[in-house]
Amino acid sequence: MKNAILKKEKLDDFIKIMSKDEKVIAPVLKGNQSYTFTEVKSADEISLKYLPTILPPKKYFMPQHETLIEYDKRNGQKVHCVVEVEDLVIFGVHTCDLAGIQCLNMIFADRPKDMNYLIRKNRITLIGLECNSYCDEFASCALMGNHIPKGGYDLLFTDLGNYFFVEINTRKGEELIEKTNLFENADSNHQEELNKLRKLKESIFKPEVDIDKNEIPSLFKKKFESKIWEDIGERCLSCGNCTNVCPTCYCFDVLDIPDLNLKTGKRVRVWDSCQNEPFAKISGGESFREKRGDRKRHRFNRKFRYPVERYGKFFCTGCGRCSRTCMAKIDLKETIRDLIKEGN
Amino acid sequence: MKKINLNVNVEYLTRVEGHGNIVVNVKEGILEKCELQIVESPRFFEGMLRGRSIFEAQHITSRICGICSCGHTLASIQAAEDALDFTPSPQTIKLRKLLLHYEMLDSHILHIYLLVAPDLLGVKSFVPLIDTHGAVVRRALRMKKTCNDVCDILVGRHVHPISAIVGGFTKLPKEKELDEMLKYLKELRTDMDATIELAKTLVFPSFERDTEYVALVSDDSEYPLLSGDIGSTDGVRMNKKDYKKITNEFIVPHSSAKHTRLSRGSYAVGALARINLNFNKLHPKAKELATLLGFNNKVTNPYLNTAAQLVECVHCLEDSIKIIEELKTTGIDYSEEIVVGLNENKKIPVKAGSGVGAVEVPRGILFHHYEIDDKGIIKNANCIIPTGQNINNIECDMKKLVPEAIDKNKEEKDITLLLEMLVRAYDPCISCSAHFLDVKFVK
Amino acid sequence: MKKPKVAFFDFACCEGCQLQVANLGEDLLDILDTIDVVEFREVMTEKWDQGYDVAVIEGSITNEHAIEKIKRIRERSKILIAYGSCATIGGVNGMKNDFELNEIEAHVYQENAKHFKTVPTMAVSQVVKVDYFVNGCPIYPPEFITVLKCALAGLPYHVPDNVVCVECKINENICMYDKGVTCLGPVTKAGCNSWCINNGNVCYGCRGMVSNPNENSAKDVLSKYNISLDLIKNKMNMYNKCRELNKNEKDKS
Amino acid sequence: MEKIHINNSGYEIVPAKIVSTRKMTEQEKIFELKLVHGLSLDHEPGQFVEVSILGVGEAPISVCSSPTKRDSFEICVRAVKDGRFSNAMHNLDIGDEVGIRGPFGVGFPAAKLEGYDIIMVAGGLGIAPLRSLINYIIDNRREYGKVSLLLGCKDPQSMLFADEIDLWQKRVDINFSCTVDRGAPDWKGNVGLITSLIPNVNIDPERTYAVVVGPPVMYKFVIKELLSKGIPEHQILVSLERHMKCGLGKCGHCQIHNIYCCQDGPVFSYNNIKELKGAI
Ligand SMILES: Cc1cc2nc3c(=O)[nH]c(=O)nc-3n(C[C@H](O)[C@H](O)[C@H](O)COP(=O)(O)OP(=O)(O)OC[C@H]3O[C@@H](n4cnc5c(N)ncnc54)[C@H](O)[C@@H]3O)c2cc1C
Ligand code: SF4
Ligand code: SF4
Ligand code: SF4
Repeated sequence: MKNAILKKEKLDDFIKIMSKDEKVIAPVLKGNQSYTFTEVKSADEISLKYLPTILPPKKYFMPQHETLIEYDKRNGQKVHCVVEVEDLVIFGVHTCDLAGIQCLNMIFADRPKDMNYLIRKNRITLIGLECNSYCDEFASCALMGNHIPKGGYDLLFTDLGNYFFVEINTRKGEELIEKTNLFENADSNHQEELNKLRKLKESIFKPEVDIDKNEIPSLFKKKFESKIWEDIGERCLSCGNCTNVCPTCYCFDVLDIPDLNLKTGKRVRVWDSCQNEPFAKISGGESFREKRGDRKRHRFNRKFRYPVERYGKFFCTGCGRCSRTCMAKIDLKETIRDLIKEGN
Repeated sequence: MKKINLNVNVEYLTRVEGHGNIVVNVKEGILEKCELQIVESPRFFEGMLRGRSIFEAQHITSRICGICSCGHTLASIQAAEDALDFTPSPQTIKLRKLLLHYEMLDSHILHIYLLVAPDLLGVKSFVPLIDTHGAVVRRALRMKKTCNDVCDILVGRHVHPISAIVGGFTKLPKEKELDEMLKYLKELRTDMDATIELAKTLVFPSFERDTEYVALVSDDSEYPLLSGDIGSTDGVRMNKKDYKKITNEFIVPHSSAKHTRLSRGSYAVGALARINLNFNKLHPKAKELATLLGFNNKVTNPYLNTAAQLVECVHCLEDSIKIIEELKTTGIDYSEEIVVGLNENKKIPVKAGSGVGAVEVPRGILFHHYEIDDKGIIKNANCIIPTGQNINNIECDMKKLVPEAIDKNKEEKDITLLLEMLVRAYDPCISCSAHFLDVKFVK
Repeated sequence: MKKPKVAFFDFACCEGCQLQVANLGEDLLDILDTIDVVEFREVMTEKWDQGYDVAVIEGSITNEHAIEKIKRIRERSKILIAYGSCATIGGVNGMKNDFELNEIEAHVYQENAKHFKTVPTMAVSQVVKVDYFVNGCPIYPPEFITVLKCALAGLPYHVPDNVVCVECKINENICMYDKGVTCLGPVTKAGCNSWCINNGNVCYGCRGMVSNPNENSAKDVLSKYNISLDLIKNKMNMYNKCRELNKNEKDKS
Repeated sequence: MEKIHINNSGYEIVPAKIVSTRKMTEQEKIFELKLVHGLSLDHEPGQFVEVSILGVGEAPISVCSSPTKRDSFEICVRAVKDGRFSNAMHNLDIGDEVGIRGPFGVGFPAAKLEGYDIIMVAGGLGIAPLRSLINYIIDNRREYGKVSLLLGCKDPQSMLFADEIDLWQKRVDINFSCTVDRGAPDWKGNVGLITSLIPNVNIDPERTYAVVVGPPVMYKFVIKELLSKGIPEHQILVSLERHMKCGLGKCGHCQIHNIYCCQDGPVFSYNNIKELKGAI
């Protein structure tokens, strides 16, 4: 594996060269300490230091609204399955969000495969950006082990003052470097500086909740009937903000949208949320998670227990978005701490 | 007048905004009754505004009328800012002018094409025109859509604009959006030219009645729409704060709208009044058209209000393009974006006061007037809308028109149509006019 | 196939919703391809004296005359669609119900107050059965088209019972509460694509409240953000006052 | 945005023609469907298909015919109040086309049941998925031990497959009993809860598989009764209904704890789900 460096003043050229051929997406300040991934044309639009964006980059992997089939029944049923794709380079993805994408990869590659996701995924180039320090107090990336890079990118940028250390992880990433011709080879000094940063990070990033990560699933199992879920249910507004902003929430709804002639149209999928009341309701009217607390508990378990049991993987990346966005101030770390504290 | 009997009874006049009836009775050649009755259900806006924050007034009064919701919004904001002694920034004023132009364009196009044109082409609505004049209908809808689209970009939507509030705008158009609006407007020019060509072929009924025309006037060279004093063709000039003296309302039993008069029995507001007073300030392209249509002298045929609207369309389109081009060169200052309910209160200290807004909306001058306490809560509200000011004038027109038509041997159905067309020419906005009073159904 | 006969009617309202329909632009022609509009007073003089396949109603019911008229329309119509806040939930007209009828009549009408009688503002469904609802002040055109398609295809349409926040987040807006101002998004029915927040304003609740809002928590949230309860109650009443008529009904029975 | 066509998407549908329909009650109608090109559905009893009406949507529906019948299959659809798909389905007729995805999920392990006594308990619409098993067993009757069928429904009018039930009732090789919640003047059978039928069945617990399908409320009571008879937990099979959208184990609607009802179910043995709170 080869490493490279990019002088900071060349970042703008890098972005500009890439954006000639493809859409380049990067974190941009939207106001009020809120950032979004959006198309950029130059480096000065990008926020290199940013809080996790309002929506994670999952919106490019499974769009909020996506066409699955187009149909025409004027003459028998004609159906085309379609995928809407676009070549994209996403620059500046934090390691927590890279981990989120890896979770989605696993879900959609699990059989039966979701071709819409997989095809789209292959058209996206991912350039990660390491966090040198905490973004804010909501993060729990160290608890989940996502403060350090663990793959999931084509290139990984680490900010080392006046240059970026660039880890080349894939052939695709290497091609990008060759194409733009702006990078230099990393030497041992550079590597040394990187090691120093990683060492420093060890002292900055500490598991945010005092629990062995591997104990978390059994904690949630034990606490299934805890009163804490009721309390949370009292406070929850069921606004679905926590699921929409979560990089690993992937639930969706499928609907038909006919054209006005009622003969042609399309079938689409749109984001859905397990926090919405009708989400688990069946036609007889029975709702399997009628209470807000039940739904909240379900979400937590879907991050910290069920996927561990099923796929051996935590579905929380520690990005902190759910706590940051919650109007009722339901806090993920607080909740885990409360569960620990509650005793048996 | 010939000694004949005539009974015109148009219940629920169509292709106007709101509900109104026309009742004309002629017995043995004597005009016994000649009324435009307003039968809209009352909605009590002035009553409901009491106790609400001055910062909500524009949101609520916008709902008086969907067609002129931008106008109500702007008049309401102006009155609120007047009461709070707040002076909006030049950028804000520019954008508000743009919004008013958009509304003027949209409303006039709707009126010319969908409400008036069917009469002139001898059909009941635009629907039959889809088959006979498909290209014209498509053009009309396309033009309306464009007005809508630019409104969407500027303020979120045309009906009940979202981002225009007291103090400024909650969202300012991005550079890309300025370009987009400019593109749409420039494309609109082609359709506008075609509209002018069409208008030249239309024949309006001939009828003359000299009246007093009232509109905003000013000393500068700009065609006054968003600000100015109140002026009239009879030489009146007053500050907007004195609007009550001018509108001089009186109540007639058959109508929910208060009637008005100034120097004589009645006065008219609207496009015709504005051009009669401010012809010289029109954009050169609009002035050229106006001259062609004979507006360089005072025009006294109310049916020509529709033609005056067309002239204003040209003016608003050209002036909008000019404004956007100016904004593009100066650039937009995004720090002026207002957070609703937060820095509007910080930027604008609240105090007790009274304020008047006077804005030229498509149908004429619109007044909003609020009195607020030291917490910014509305104690009293008053809105005087253009149609309310015009109704008396319309009735005076009708009283002259009916005997003349009878003498010309017109049949009842022709007279009915002439009357309907007369009322429609004023583009009355009845849901606006009826925020005050209701009368029993005359039946 | 015979095109369904569709009629548009308006009661106490600003007629903004029919304008939204007129504003659909050339889409309108596509709609006119599939339906036969037989009455639409604002833009048409034509009248129709038979039954309607679909009646589209705008505006709230505010007097006896309107009650009679809407009942007659209902009898003549196979399907009845209420559109706009005035028709679906009472809307701004409901603010009248905040006052004593006599008092507000006298305030606005003065000596003429006795000339007429009004009744407390009601949504259409508080008088007759409504088959489809298109909420919003004004209606959100794409939703109107969706409902129209459902009505024509004979399919049910459910107004989303999720809150506006769901759409607001999907649109990646900065939450108004983060800006420190109150927003009715967390208790208001989605379906408008978070129109107002997309444009920098707050949600005013024009689509009505969700069927099961967490009102206690909403109050909690407000107190956390130091926003007075009266303020928000006042805000909720702007569109949702007529809800109370249902409550009173329940109390009576 | 570029749009590419793919042919290996999980959302591909296969057209099927309605070849016959049968109205069974006020609410339920049976549709016999034939896939195009003579394709066979090749399902297992208890599996379901996603049925599409383009422009309306999709719904998971159990296949209610036995796999032994290969050239067509049947579904039984209940029109629910304000239901989008189900009412549209009822408006379709012979010759109309629908779209099919599937079969999906884990059905009843018919082969594994061979050599055992079978007790089948169906409530309401639960008879639909069960019917495919019943008919499969009847077609392979020799391979099974004693077969009992216990049926419950609201009232005699809402009895599904009444004609077939008549036939089953007459068979000597099936022990059949039936009860209704509310009787009718001409009803001569049992009135009462379905659990009341279980004590009458002669059960050899170790040699018996119980299969239970019905509305959510039914399971708890029936299972309790069966357990009290000594049937081992892993020999009690249930079929669960959940809200489903994709049928592919992705959309999240049907998730119960760590399992996806559409892929891991809908048929489960009781021991596998009894720990999952809320599953039953
Ligand atoms: C594995 C499995 C097998 C099944 N097998 C069968 C079978 O064999 N036969 C059968 O008939 N059914 C079966 N079902 C049920 C079936 O899939 C459908 O749920 C049923 O047909 C109703 O679909 P629908 O589209 O008509 O109803 P929906 O439109 O989904 O409506 C269902 C109910 O929910 C209400 N509702 C829906 N959306 C909303 C909303 N947004 N807001 C408020 N209320 C709403 C409706 O008013 C209605 O009462 C099965 C389900 C599963 C999971
Ligand atoms: S659960 Fe919360 S902290 Fe964890 S990944 Fe999702 S949004 Fe981030
Ligand atoms: S701005 Fe309003 S609608 Fe949007 S998330 Fe915040 S509270 Fe919800
Ligand atoms: S954001 Fe709120 S007020 Fe605005 S349209 Fe939607 S529901 Fe209505």
